[in-house]
Amino acid sequence: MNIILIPILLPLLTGLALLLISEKTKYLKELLGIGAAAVSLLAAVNILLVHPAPLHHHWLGTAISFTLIADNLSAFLLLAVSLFSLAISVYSFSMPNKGSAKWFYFNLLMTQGFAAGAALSDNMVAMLFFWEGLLVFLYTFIALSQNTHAAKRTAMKAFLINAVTDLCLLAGVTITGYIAGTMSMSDISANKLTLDYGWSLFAYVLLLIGAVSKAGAFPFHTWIPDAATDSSAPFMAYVPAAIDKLLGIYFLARASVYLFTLNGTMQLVLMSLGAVTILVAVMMAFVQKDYKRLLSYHAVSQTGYMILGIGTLNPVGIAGGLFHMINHATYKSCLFMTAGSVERQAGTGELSKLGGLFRAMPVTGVCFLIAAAAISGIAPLNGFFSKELVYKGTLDTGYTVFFLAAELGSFLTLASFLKLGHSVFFGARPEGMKETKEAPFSMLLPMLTLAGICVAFGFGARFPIEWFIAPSLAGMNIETGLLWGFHADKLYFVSVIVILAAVMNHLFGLSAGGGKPSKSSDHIHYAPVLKETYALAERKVFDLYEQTMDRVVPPVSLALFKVDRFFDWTIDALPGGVASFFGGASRRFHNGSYPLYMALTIAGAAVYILLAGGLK
Amino acid sequence: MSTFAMEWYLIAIIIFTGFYCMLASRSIVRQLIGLEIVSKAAMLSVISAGALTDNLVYAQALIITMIVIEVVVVAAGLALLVKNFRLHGSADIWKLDSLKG
Amino acid sequence: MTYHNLLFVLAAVFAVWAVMAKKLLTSAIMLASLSAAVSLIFFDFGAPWAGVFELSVCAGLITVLFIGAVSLIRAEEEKHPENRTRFYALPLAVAIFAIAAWFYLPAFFDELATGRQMAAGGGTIGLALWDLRRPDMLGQVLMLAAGVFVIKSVFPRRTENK
Amino acid sequence: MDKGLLAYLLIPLLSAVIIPFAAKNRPKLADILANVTLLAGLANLAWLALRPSIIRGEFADIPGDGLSLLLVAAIYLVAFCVTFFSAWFLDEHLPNRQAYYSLILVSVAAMCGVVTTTDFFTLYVFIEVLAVTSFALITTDESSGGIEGALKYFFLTFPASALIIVGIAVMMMSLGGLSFESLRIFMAADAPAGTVTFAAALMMLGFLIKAGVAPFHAWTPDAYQGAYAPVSAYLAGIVTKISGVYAIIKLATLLRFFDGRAQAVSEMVMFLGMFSIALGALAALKQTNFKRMLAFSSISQVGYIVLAAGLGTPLAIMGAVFHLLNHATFKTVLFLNSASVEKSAGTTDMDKLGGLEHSMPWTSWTSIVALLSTAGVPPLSGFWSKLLIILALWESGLKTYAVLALLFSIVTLAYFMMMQKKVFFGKKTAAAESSPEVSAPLLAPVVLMSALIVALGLLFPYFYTYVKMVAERIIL
Amino acid sequence: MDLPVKMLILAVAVPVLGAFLIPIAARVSTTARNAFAVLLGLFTFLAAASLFSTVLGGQTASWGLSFPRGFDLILHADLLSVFMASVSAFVSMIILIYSVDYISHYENQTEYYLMVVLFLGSMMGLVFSANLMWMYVFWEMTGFASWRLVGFFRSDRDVAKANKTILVTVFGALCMLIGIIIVYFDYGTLDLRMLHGQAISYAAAAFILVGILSKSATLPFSTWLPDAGVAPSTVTSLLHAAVLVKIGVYAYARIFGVTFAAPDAFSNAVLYIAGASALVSAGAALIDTDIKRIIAYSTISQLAFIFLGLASGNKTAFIGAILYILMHSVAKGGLFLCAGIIEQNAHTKDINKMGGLFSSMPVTGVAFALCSLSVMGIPPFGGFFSKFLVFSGAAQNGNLTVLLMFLAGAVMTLLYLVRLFYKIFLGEPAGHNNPKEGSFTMVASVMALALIGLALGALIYYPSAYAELLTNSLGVNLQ
Repeated sequence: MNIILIPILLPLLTGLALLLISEKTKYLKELLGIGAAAVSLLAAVNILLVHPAPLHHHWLGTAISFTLIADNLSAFLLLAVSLFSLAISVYSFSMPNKGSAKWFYFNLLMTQGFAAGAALSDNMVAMLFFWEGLLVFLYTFIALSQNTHAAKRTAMKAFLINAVTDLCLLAGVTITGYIAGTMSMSDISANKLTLDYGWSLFAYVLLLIGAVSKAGAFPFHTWIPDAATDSSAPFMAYVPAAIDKLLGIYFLARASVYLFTLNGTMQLVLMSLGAVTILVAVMMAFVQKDYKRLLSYHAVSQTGYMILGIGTLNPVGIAGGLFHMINHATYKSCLFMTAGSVERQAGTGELSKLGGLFRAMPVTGVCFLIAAAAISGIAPLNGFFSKELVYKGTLDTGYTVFFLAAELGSFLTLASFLKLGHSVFFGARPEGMKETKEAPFSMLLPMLTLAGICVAFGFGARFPIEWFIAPSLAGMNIETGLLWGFHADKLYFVSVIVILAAVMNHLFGLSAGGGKPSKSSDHIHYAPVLKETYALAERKVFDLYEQTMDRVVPPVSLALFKVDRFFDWTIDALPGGVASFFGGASRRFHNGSYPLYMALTIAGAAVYILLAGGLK
Repeated sequence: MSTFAMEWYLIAIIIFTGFYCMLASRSIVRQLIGLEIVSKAAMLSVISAGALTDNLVYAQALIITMIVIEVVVVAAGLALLVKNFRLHGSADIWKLDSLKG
Repeated sequence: MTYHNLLFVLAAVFAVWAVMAKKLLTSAIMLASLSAAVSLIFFDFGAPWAGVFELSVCAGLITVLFIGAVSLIRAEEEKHPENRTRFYALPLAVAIFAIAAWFYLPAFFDELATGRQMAAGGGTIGLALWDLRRPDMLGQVLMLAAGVFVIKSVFPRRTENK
Repeated sequence: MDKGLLAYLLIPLLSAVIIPFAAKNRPKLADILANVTLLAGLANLAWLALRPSIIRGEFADIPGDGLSLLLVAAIYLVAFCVTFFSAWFLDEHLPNRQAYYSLILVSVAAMCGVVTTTDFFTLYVFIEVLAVTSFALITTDESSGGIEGALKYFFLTFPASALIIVGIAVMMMSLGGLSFESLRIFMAADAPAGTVTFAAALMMLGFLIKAGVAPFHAWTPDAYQGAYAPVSAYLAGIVTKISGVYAIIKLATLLRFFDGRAQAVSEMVMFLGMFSIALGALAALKQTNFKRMLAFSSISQVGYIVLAAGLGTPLAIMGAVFHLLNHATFKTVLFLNSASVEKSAGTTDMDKLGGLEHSMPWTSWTSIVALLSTAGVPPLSGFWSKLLIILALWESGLKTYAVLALLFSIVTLAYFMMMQKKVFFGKKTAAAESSPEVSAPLLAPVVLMSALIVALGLLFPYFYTYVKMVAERIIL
Repeated sequence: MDLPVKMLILAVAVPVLGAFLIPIAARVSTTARNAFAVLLGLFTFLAAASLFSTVLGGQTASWGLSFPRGFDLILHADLLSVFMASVSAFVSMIILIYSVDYISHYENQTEYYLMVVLFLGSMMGLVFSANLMWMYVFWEMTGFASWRLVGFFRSDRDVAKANKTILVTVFGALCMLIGIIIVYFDYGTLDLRMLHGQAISYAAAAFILVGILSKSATLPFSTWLPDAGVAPSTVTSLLHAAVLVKIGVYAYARIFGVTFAAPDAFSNAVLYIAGASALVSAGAALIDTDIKRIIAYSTISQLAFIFLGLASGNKTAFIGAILYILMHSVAKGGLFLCAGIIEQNAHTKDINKMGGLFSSMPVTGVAFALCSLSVMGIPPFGGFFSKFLVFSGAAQNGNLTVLLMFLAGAVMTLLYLVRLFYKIFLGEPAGHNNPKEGSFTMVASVMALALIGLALGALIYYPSAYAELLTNSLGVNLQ
């Protein structure tokens, strides 16, 4: 058996096996899940190192075969997926708020298996198969994580948003496959498509919708904050923070770099999308009052950087985007894990009720600090380097406005993490949390590992780039030297300014908010214009999903229903009415009157004789 | 105009009279009388046609049969009339309009 | 206007009279007169057998039947006499029909007459009935049987009800 | 006249004459005598039909044109079903019981005369006999409706007799004879046919009136609705079909409509046929009386036969003959069902009925079989005959007629579905509770006929061969 | 006569004739009747499935009964007919098993079994007929059986809907008969094997299409199908999902897919009709509140996708359509049977009166969810592949409008199914007392269908290879 199948089949089979295990068994489920994830990780490492032979299998008829290829990009992605799966499995070992353990691990393993499949698939149909297959587990993951109606509703929202955009992806794949004449991505990349004519542009746009929606970018992101409230921390750490970003950005890069040759217009579209995502989400994140919810908006916001990076279409930007993808998964998972720890230990995620936990939970606090610094782009952590690459790429395109937007996003990111960190780990500890202790080891280990990676990829930024990213972009002739290490650059200067500005803002906010760190964003939250905007956002006016469901779907379906009723009328009431008319006329005519009948007979006979009798 | 045409012209008028009677009359007796008038005219047409083609014997044979039929038909009609009269106390066929729709 | 045609006209007049007569009894008698005229026409055509049958059966038997029926319903008929306006219109209608038909019916009948096929003629009425029209005799038998059963059926013998 | 079939005419006549004497004081004997007579005829026919060559589908030794024999069989079958049904249906104290059976037997004899005769005047004579017996049969139960129906039937169909006589006069004059054969020979020759066509047109008009083809249909619903229940079945099933429709088919074949010698008549007949189909079907839609609806349905179905006869091609004649036969089966079933309903529920007003299938399953199911056959739902017999008619129309290029004829099947189905909904198919109602299934002897003829409908449909190739033979013999 | 031919005849004759023996079996005992009916279903399925070995070996089996004027009854087993027969017979068999419990609460059970088996037999006859006239004959027989079955509950409303059903479908069938007659006079034969590859006139194609559209409930004849939802769930399932509406689709595949070369403009018109149908009925499904009506609208909408596949005119789409028939039969059958369990135990069909049923009927809920996912076309369920291939073929057809219509249709499919599932199983309970789970056989039947949907996704190679073989060896005028 080809080793390439292990990361896919092992989690899937283990997941199915879990379903057979009784809920009552202790630790068996958890251990099985962790074991499968660990073995998968080993296999992934192996795959990255040896690049096993592609696997072909007859699949959908004879025309479309099931092909798995581990090229640099996909092997790298597979490694990331496996790593995060293992981390979350371990982390969830003693995490109570994850719903039924059996179903949690089932969902986790299935997600892992399908994500690995999507990463390894060379055939677009196979990729789509795994990609869309994730939908089911996305739904069950959210729906089963809490036993509330809100969870079900959010699960439905997540499912519908992703399913609709996946359908777009499906259509895009079919058109791409048709114009390329093949479904194999490696074949297409050998002979890339252009956006010259309508169909291919249409195809790319559909693929783009699928990819950015999976990555959780604006305007398809709205389920993520909801999920943050209605589902568990491990889920947030795993799916929206890690797996979805990895797959979405992976396929965006695939499509933009390997499948299509993009043009300037599309570049602008992508970059705008990235910038808008950054700003909109970070503005929302900034004013959040809930630990996970705040993080979830950041998860959206950070996607913007990746899209911006890939949208630059220059090697530096793309490398930055991909690097940011892996970095983001690392620190955002880590952050969600800290959120989970805090929630488990302190019993709440509301910022106003938390405070001063650093002493009680020093390891968690340290992990938080590292990850928060990384996400805020503070040197020398990994986030800094990837963001720098994205900035550089953006500047290279000449669109300074996007650079400024990204920097503004950076500023707000840092500001919001200052608020978050201050609220949770510093300041006065509330009365009820005197007894709070550090999280158990099984939760700390993955956090520490991820924090460690943040640091390692920061100081040793050349290693991930050299090992993973540069090979992934092998065709682009990147001057790898440019991609890592410290270069004397005006960007450092800018970043220092941003950091200073953020700190000042925080201090100003603290004083304005009466010294309460959780209110340190109120001066922006309740600023003129913004206040109204935020109020609207709270009412979900900007939520594409809610608006569509409330404003578009009912009238459209009602109109279609009316059309349906019209056709019903034409086949039911109309012929019935016509028949009734004739039948009624006949009933009135046949009134039993003998002279009428006699006249009819004689007149009929006369006409008959005149017409047929030859009586000219 | 030949005699034949004249005969048939008058036959047509008699038939017209008979049908007019059936159309205009309410009384079942007059209906029967109209019917008789029409069948008389029909007999005349047969004998006239027989005479024209020198086939009188054959025509007579037909007419004898027709007379037998006529008697039975009239008897049946009158029987129905009487039965109707016993049932409804009237011989007005226009009042018979209970079957309709 | 020959004697022959006059008989036809007479028949037509009797027919109109039979329709227009105020009393049903008059109508029945006029019908008998019509039958008599018809039988005269038969004789005139040289069809004595038909004439005899017509005179005896139609002018005789049928008239008796009619008079019987009329006398049965006469009381009711006199109580509710028919609206006679329609019958007064008959001569007018006949006249209109006659004038309208005059223009093309005779021509049409002439055309019919030209298409005639002469028959051999001859033979006796008995032979004609027995040899040529034997199935008709069967039909007559059936008809008579039917007539009997019709009367039996319409006027059943009631024993239980009384 | 076909002498081989004379016995089928004479024996019922004999029996009819005997019945009043033999059954004078024993009314039940009338039932037995009538049934035995008809059954004997049927047995004889069966004995004829069960010869190996016939079973193999070789009809070479069928006497005459084959149509007479077929129709004699149909007449006997329907008449037997009706008498058998009547034997259990008739009121114990019905005063004219003997006359009733005698009349049926006389009309059977007359119908045999109609289908075996080879002469127009004889045809007329037998048709008159048939008419006279029908008037009396309709009034059997002495109800007011019966009298009304009979009187309307009597007077509204009378113009037909006069027209037929005038037609006979013209034909005698222009053809020199009245036999079918002479007309056939004349039409096959190339002589100018104006006067003969006029004669035929007059006779055709008479037959159209007798057949109840629209616009001469006015008497049909009244007569069928008013008639004594089993008599409705008898009239609709066979009597008017023989007295009118058979004559139309016969005349159509003799006039050789298919080679266009009498095109004006042919077109007129087809038009009237189509008109009947439409009028009957549409009028039936809103009926509330079971029997009246069936009567309109009958008009509509007769329209199909007349349409095909008016076309007159061999295929059309095959369709017409086959449909005539089918009409006899399914309309008998439906009318006998209506009689059962009347006996059981006491009314035929559909608005007062409902859900009868729960208490009268046999009646309900046989009515379904019959209605599906009427509406031309395969594989029942009605489908094949309609198909032949429509194929014939299409083949002759009359596509509009073909499409219309086909689409009026849906109207047929619609009113029958309405009838099913109102009478049989539905929740158990008070009416259903109080109307038990009729006794087995009343069901037997209906079930027999239903079986025949299915059999005629499934054995279509066999009957096709027969009907084809008939069409070939009567046209060529 | 060799074995495949015998099996072919038996596959048609046993259910058709056996159906009429059911009343006799009912005289023996209820159990005997039920067992007999199920056995008939099982036998039919086995007989049809046994023909796979013949057709996969590149052979066909034919049997003819001579009828006059070229209306011969020809039974012909080829790749398409065996596929269709097996799918229908399989789902019918499941339905019969399910019925044993489901229908035991109601009256008229004997008639029910008779009609279901007769329906099955007619369907077998229909798919195996290689003569258009006999196709029509069996077509009408199915219509008759469905009439009795839709009116099963006998209330005025039921019977009115039953009448509507039969009138609409028979109207269509009559139009189809006109088309058949045109074909008959154009070519002098109705033997589909001889007509293979011929061109067909627009008039004939249009008339036949009316029949197909009415039977498979596509605009403008669609609404009889939701109205027929008054029937027992097994019937709606049988009628809607597995068999009746597939008749139209099968006829389309048989007549325009593998027999005649349909004109391009005609196929395009079909695409637009199907697109409109998909949208309109999906919209209606979002408005309606009756569980069975919603699923019926969903059926209409999904059938449009099959038509999209069949009419796109290329092999990919055709393969997709064939797979779609399979997947949709299984999944939609499951949905209707779930609806049956819910309806029977919750005593309502109004989804607003349900809510939160998942806790009390989890197995049904899971089966419902799995079947819904298959209908939505979510992997790893079989529905994904069929939807993908159909879209793929539509893309190859190059008609953007049609593609967008169907994309919108697919989106709305997601919406109404999720809405349905949410309203029934999740949502706030609305005044019901937690109805119980269905009986074992009923639940097992729905679960079996759901799992089969899953298995078909996992083992997609076999059905897709079969569909491809079918398309390659039989398809006419496909790119």
